[in-house]
Amino acid sequence: MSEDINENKTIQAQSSETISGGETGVAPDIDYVRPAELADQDLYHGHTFITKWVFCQDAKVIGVQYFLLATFTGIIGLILSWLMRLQLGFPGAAGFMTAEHYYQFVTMHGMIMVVYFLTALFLGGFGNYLIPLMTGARDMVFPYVNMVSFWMFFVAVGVLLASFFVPGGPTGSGWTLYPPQAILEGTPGSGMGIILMCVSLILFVAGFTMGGLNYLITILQARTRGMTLMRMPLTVWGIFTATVLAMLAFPALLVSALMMTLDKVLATSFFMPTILKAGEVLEYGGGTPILFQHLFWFFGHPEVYIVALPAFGIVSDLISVHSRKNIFGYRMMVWAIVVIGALSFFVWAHHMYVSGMHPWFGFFFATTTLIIAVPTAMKVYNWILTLWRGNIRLNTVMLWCLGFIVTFVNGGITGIFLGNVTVDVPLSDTYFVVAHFHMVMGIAPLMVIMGAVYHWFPLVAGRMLSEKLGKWHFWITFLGAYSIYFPMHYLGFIGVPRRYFEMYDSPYITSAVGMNQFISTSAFIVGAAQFILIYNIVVSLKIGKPAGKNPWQANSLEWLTPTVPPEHGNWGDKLPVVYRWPYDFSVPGAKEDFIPQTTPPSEVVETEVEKT
Amino acid sequence: MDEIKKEQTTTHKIGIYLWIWGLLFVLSFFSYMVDWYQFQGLLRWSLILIFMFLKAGLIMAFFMHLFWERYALVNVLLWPMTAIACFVGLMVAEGKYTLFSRLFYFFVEGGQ
Amino acid sequence: MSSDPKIEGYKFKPGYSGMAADTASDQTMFKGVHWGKAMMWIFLLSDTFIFSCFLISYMKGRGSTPEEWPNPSEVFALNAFGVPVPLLLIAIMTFVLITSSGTMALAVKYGYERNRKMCGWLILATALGGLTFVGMQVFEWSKLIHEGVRPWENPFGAAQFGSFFFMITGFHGTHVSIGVIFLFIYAYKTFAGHYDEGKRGWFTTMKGDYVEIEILGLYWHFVDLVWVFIFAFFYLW
Amino acid sequence: MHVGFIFLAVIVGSILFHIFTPWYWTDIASNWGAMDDTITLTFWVGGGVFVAVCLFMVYCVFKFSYKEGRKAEYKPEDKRLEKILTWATTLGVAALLAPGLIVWNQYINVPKNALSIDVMAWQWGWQYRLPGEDGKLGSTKVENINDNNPFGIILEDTNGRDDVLIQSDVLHLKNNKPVKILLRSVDVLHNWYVPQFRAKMDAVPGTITYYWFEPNKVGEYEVLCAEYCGVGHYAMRGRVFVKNEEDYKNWIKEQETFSDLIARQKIIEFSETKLAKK
Repeated sequence: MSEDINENKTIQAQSSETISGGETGVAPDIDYVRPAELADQDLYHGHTFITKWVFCQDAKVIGVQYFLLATFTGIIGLILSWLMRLQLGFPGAAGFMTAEHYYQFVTMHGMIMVVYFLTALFLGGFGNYLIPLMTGARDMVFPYVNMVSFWMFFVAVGVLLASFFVPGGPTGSGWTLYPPQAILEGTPGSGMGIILMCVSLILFVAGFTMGGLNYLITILQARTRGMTLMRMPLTVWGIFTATVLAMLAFPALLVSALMMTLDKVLATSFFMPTILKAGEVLEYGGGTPILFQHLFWFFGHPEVYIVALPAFGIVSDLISVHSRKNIFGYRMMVWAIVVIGALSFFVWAHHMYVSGMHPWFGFFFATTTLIIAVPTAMKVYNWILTLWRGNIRLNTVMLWCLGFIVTFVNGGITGIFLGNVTVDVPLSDTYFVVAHFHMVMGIAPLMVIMGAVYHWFPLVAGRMLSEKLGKWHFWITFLGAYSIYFPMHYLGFIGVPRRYFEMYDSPYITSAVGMNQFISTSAFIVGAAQFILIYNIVVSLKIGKPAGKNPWQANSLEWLTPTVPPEHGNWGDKLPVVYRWPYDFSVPGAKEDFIPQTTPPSEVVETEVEKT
Repeated sequence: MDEIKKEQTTTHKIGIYLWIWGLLFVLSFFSYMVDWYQFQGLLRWSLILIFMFLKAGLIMAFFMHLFWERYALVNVLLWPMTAIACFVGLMVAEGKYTLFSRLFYFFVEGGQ
Repeated sequence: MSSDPKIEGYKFKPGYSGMAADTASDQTMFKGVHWGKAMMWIFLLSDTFIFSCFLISYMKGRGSTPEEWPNPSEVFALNAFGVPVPLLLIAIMTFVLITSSGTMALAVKYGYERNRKMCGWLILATALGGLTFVGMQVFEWSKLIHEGVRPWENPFGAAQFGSFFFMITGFHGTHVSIGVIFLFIYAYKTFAGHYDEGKRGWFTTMKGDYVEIEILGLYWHFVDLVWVFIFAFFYLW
Repeated sequence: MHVGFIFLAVIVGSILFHIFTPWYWTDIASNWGAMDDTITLTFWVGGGVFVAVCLFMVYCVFKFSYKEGRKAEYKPEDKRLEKILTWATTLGVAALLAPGLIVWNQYINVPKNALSIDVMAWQWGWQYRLPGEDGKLGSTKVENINDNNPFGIILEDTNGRDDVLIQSDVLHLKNNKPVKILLRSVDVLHNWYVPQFRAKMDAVPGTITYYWFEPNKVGEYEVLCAEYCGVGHYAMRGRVFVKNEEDYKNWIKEQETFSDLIARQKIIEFSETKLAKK
């Protein structure tokens, strides 16, 4: 317990009051910031190895734990994707690959990458590490709950992976788990596999809710003095909005997973109509499969933004720092994030244009979907306008950002194809969709994750990553990934349906054999290139250049901790006080090209800095 | 722990709670009466919904203190309900459409 | 509470301009709202979405089945003095739950007045009300099961009736049961004076405070709130 | 410098790929040319934006890459520019949306003279039913499906008696005659999709979904299942022949109607009972 810290805090709060001097008749102090509303948070400091590194309540350690576990599952997802591509490019090359296995790999790859990798990595990993640091909090508001959150995630991953070893194997019903086929014979893993999947998802949602409450309340109620919402880095805004979406969207997933489990275990008929299977009428009757699709996509579409919004936020910060220029149109960026988040609850059925739902829904959802394109486009403009007239450091971090812009714009525009109801009809359920969502919520967020790793590794580890390896890593990944997914759109134009184990007996599809082999080869190379990063991290931990404080000359609070890497409690004796937004780069008249958030106005009176 | 720097919190008079309590009983009784007298159709629906929303409103506003909370909290809590409302509205339409197709195609009276 | 809390250096404004000012200010957005209370509110918002999804599914499921839906006022009728009274048990359950909600509201009030005894007894009363509710629900379930209602079928009509009934009331009942457990724990903690002396929690090492009663109260009122909707949509529809 | 050139190469490469690609959509064989047009429109508008944004980015990389001592511009906001961009984007989006909605309206409103075809899907295959001379299909029920009644037609429904039953995965269509595809499934989701016709819709068990098109090119086409339906999904193919009127008439004459089937079964039953008596 840190009783002594509390006392320090009180002294500090008092001193700032005396400075304010509003009532004493002296001219108001331009550095005045309201005193702290709340007493300093008291934290539980671990002393043993177990409480310090395993069941740890420090958000930073939890963040790293999330990061490592998510990466581990991500690597499993990567290996599954290799196996799939092997089958698609070179059918029969892997002797054990049956249709059952193929569909199981497709399903597990999808679910792992979307939920257990990207969601956990962005919100659990970056969220935990960065939120308290960037908002100037000592830790998350409920450290104990935060710890439980991670271990729930751990159990969820365990249950998920356990499904590989049960009779029948993991579920092979596609990551959307559509009933009736998800729980009927004829789909691999329709026994234990699907039950474990549902249980794992329910655990994940429960665990995530605990973490999510922490992120939200920390951002809303535990910011440091002077840190207004409009002075938060866009990273925090992205993670914040994504967490709100998660809190409101995961319930639909929870409910649909629960109902499907009941359909499977108790033979209820929520989603199951009368079904004839092998000449026998099953005991089900009266349910509607489309209801599941509505519930699933009521979760599923916000989920897309749960992955995308943190990426938007992080990339904004990286671009701004490394082009030494303020983010262009900060307010617009914040509003765009919030509006995208809010609208994402009104667009879900654009995944269902050809599902047989009420035909009139097409008008409603096409309109709402295309409205989202406007704030999204504004964000893109603002990123490139931030580059404009900047002073761009073309280091590894910036390369990832540029890669993100290219892939994201590409994937965003194919999104307009699929969101516009008529255009979607010929393209839906084809490889165009696969190419689109991999580009926009696979590769683009991955580019950001990589950029963020290169950017924040010096903070976490105190050492720099190798730039040379980083550049190799970037170019192989970017060019490789682009050459996987760009041509894949054309498979969709031809009309090749997705989720085909084999496709070569149709004449117009046969023409794509060469392309599939090319795509598969690229996929192997890109996947392998990711091990460059792991090598880079392992080596740099030992022999990397010491980073020192604030190696990128950034403004936001996480670089301004008294120690690097920051310790438990983040700020030593005194919480930072914030006077400005985190984007005061290249201010005319300033000595250096950056003004950290903690620099009081009195120190920069001679500059032309704008009040934020 | 965050102890809020404020004066001893003032609490509400007990009367307001008792009032709301009583009202909730009365409203519940009324909604029960809707069933008792077997009102049907639009009347039944509007009565059910009115009593339901009144009760929900009273509980939220007074028992959960939302009436006295600041607008920042109230708005954060209530706006997401528009997503629910949208979901409800669309699912009503969807349910009707499914029922319509089923009656239309699977029952002889409507045969195509 | 009724008047805005006093925060040094911060001037409260009323209404929407106050909302704008609160949102634009530093440190906290919900001025004077305890972390735990804010957390409970956001959690309840999330939980609202869970129950909404349940009820929406129920609505969609019921709306699209061509089979006859059992008439709840007959299914849930209870014989009193030889006469079937529609929804009798449900009416009593509603009465009990509202009663417990009222005692909870008063417990919160006395908690803030630091009236330990009164607060503790009221929490205990609330817990007993919750327990009665759960007991009656057990009775209702066993009665229906006895009559042949199962999650997958029932003798009265559409099979989905049983599915949705057991799932939704079961999920609500779970909420009530969890609430009852916590009510007993909090009653003990109140009587033991943990909130008066700021004793730290067993796991979370956070200092006790009477605000925790309000947080639990929010949860309990929410459970009541959900019941209002279930009552309207499941039993009266 | 090389960074800019590589990104430039990626953009130019993308354009060249599009121009020279041997992989593009199959020749259209239905009335849904409007769908291709909306795709083309979206392609040019979207592609234009993509190229413009990326080229601007490359320009920035060339022009503003790091130089010691140079200072970036300090300009947090430009209200006017942001306003212009917002409105321009909104306009562009609206221009893409409007044709989409118009064509969708055509898609969900079936012309009166369309021929209804019952497409029944199961794991993993298709069979078809055409209305007889009365132009009406009989109602069906999954529970009724058995060897004697492979389509589960409700016997009391007189509309079903003259329905033409095609118990194979080969369907013939009349050229230039709109058809309304009525999809049903007896087990899981399926999707009756012919790439050349562009249109598709899921077959959902427990209800009936529909879409329509008008084939306008004589030929043979392959039917693909476009909604994942279990391990046999990729093998769930069928064939469609679009024929001119005469060929179509000859084909349909050879097909069995439901009454034919019932009669045939009665004969079989009769002979079977006879045999049993002997």
